[in-house]
Amino acid sequence: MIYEGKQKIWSDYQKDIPDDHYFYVRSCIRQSFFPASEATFLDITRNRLGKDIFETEHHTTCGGIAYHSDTIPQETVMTIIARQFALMAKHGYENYVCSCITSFGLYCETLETWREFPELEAKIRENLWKSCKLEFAKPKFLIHASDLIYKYRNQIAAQAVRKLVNVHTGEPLKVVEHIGCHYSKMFPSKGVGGAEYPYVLVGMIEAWGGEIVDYPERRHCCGFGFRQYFIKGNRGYSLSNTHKKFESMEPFKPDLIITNCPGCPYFLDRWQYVIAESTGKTYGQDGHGIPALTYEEVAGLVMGYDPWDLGLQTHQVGVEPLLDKMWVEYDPAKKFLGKNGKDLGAPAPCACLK
Amino acid sequence: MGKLYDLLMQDYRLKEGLNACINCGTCTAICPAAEFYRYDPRRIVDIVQSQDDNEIEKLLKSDTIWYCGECMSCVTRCPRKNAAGLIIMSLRNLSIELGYFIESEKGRQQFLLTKDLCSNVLDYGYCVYPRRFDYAGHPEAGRVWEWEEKHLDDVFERLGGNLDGKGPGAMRRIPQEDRDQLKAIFDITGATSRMEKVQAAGEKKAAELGMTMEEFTQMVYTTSDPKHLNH
Amino acid sequence: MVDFGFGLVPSSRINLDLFDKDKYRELVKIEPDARICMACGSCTAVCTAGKFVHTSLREAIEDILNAKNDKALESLQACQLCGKCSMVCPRGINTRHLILSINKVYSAK
Amino acid sequence: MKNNILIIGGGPAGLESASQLQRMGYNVILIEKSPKLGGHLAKWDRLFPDSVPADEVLGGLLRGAEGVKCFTDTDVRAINRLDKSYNVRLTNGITVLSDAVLVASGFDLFDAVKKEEYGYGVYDQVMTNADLEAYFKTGTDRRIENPGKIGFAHCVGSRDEKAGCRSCSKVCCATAVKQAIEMKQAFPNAEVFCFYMDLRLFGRHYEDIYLKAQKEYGVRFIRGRVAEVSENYDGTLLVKAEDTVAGKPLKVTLDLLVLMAGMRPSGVGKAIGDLLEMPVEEDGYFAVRSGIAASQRSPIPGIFLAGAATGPKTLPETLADARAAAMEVDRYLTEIFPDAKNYKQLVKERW
Repeated sequence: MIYEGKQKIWSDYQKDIPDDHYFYVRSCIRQSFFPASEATFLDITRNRLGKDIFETEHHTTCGGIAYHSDTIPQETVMTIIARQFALMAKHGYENYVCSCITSFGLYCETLETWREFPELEAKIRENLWKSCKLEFAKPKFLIHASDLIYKYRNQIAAQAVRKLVNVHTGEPLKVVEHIGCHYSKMFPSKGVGGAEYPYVLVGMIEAWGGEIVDYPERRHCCGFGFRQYFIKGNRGYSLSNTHKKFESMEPFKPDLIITNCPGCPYFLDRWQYVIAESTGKTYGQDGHGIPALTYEEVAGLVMGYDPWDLGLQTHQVGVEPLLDKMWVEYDPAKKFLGKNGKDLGAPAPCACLK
Repeated sequence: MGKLYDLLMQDYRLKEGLNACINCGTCTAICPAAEFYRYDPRRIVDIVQSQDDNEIEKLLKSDTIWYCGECMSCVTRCPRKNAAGLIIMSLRNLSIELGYFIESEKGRQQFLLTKDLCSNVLDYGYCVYPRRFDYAGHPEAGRVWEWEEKHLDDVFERLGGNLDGKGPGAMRRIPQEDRDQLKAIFDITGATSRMEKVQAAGEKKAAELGMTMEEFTQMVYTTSDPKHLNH
Repeated sequence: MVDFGFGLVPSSRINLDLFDKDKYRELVKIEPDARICMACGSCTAVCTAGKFVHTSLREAIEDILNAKNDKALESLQACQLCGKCSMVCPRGINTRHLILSINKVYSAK
Repeated sequence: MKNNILIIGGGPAGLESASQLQRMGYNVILIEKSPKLGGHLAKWDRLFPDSVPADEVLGGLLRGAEGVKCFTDTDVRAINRLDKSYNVRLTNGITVLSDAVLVASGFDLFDAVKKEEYGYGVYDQVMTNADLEAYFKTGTDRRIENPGKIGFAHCVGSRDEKAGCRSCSKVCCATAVKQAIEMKQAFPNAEVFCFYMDLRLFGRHYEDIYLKAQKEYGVRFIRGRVAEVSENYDGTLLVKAEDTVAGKPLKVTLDLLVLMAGMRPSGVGKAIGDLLEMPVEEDGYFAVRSGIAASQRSPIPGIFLAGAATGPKTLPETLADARAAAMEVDRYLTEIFPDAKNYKQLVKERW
């Protein structure tokens, strides 16, 4: 691997990321499965870095998952998107940051399609007025939330209490990055670092002291596939694609997987569980899995957040070996407690996956 | 030029996604579906650009067009700037419009997907809503989800969420007025009539097969003929 | 082991790393022309058996190179050795001889 | 009085036309931007289809051009069109009053780095056709150490709109077959794979080397474009394509992948073209007066073209083109140029 070669490509794909004043839009999957990640994003940007990140309760899904499951027409999803943009303008913002990669890709595609087919934009404008009585607007800057953390990576590093380093060996942690397919595969220029060697997560890992591991199936999809996951009969597709990735990364012995897509950390986590429970195979050390974390969770760890505040207990793959390597203090007894120490019991143990 | 091809060409995704294919196979080489299904996206693009209505009709009624996961990995690589993934989306759209989707096992799954995802959007304003994500139907969500499901309110409270709460926050209750707007968007952009069409096709198919809706739903959710896979 | 109601599915990907070099060396020793097929498909187009049962010399040669030896034999199973393919091969391959040799080499375990 | 003719570019096309024009009695001035004459040919080891040493061919060209005023390390600083002639200021301080200008600016090899998914300059074991020729010439390359499995990826920067190059580079298929054979000669135990979309082996003897590659060297030809390259833990490469004949995705582990970088319009040529206000076509190569009947004449009177400046060409095509260009220059300088009174009318009728 020639690092300078990658640097050269990275330098070709820079994008403008405004420093402040964003209209924030949540992700359906992340809210459902990683609510603490979005909370951490807002806490870091607003409270630690003092940025203006505005959220309105009136925003909704972008409809992306329904659209990519082919259940709603293109015109529907575009009008929902126009509504989101209109809310942004209504609140006086022009920088739009979204938590979801499916949304991000869809916003990029929508803006591009409108640019190419002005008659379609006119139709959507009309739809929006008819259905919502809202004024059509477009964002000046469209940013994914990981772009913003990437932008602030050095400020975060400056506030960090620890690094992505194995304290027992002094070696940097070996980190695998997984970029959501819709981040830059459709529009390479819209992603930090492009489509082939995205830099958005690499930049964070480097800034926080870890070592990035490139493995052959890095660019491969996690296998979500929308309909390929939602329908039980199709899940073999989804599982097999994640399996392919793990088989490929196994020789590199990564300590951690970092992701920027809502579904990917869920799938890279849960499919390890399914592989372990149905075949006995595990990919971490001594029967453990490889933790697949969101970028906010990783940022939170280096900034000294409590792992259970970050929601790491909601991963099926145990994170304790990682926390031990990083010398993160945590109380095992508090892992599954509710607010104010409420006893919620604990998940049943797995048969195979530690 | 055929009638079905003309219908396809009205779709902006096809206008964007179809240029002259040179059958180089770049899309298939890296397609997640091509490895695990009997699927070759290159063939799909080739058939569509042939403008052969008979072949296109076969496609629209087949399982083949439902194998793609819409990851769009093909878009990055095509040397002719085709987007196989977008072409698939247009084909699926037309297959649903013409009611052909119900003919194939994989296409029929739209019945369930449309019902679940659209009602999530209209009822809650989200595509995915955790109270409708049950461990029984999702055993792969793990023991940890089994636990979360039991304590959903407490878990959300612990993790800084706002499940069904007022104001902003993760999984807040989206105000009725906003959901009304989503419904209005559905109504004027064809999503509502799409939902009705898909529902009716499902009911008709269930009756044809002599199944109750519950049986039909269960079948659609779980079955997967081995013919889809490679051996 | 837990049954989730679905599982890993087989891969169709051709893996050239599995190509059986030794067998192939054996084949081309007696059948050097196995190497010069251009995959034009003339043989398959005129195949007598192929009209009724899946039969294709082109595919068999491909399958061998793609590390699918069993599939290669399957593709030739219904061959009647009528020899029409040898009349049309633009590279002048003695196809009947080749088919016999493939069967001989690849049937041997 | 002998006419001055300025030839821009000291590769095969420039040298061959210089040689011909000198023989016809013209006063030829040839400039070459790089320090050495010979262009890409000087960097190549052997030539398809018959593996003739490149040095031999270049030697012949250089001998033919003996006596021509050649300035290396020299570029054009400024050009003024006078009534009929060109006043050309060179970067070496010399000013040439030239009655005809022949642009033989050749081509650039496609910068393989741009095809990011192939990992040239990122993955250690990826090289280009030019790198491999350099290896054949020098016998050393850190990437080549008894490779067991070698791949050739055709159409790198050719027939690829994503990379901004729609056209076919014409020579890469034959070059790949030649290099595949040469690698088998160097490493008889290696397995060699060529990934192609169409084998464009159109020229005399080209099909013969294809057959030879299959028959004598066991080169495997796979019809599918390389889609992605990545690096395995042990530093070998994982290469993915579709075998489009089988209709299945395919992977192979390789020790070395050679990218057949295609021809692109010369960047240096483009700068000179801008000075001369020479029109280019959509593919980036210089436009000609007529693609069939006058393919060595630019649309601008007095400016001629030879070789790959007007699109990908094989070496024999380039040399033939260079000789044709010389004839065209001669025709212009004898039939049109001398008639000062009717010059404009003659240009109108006969350019």
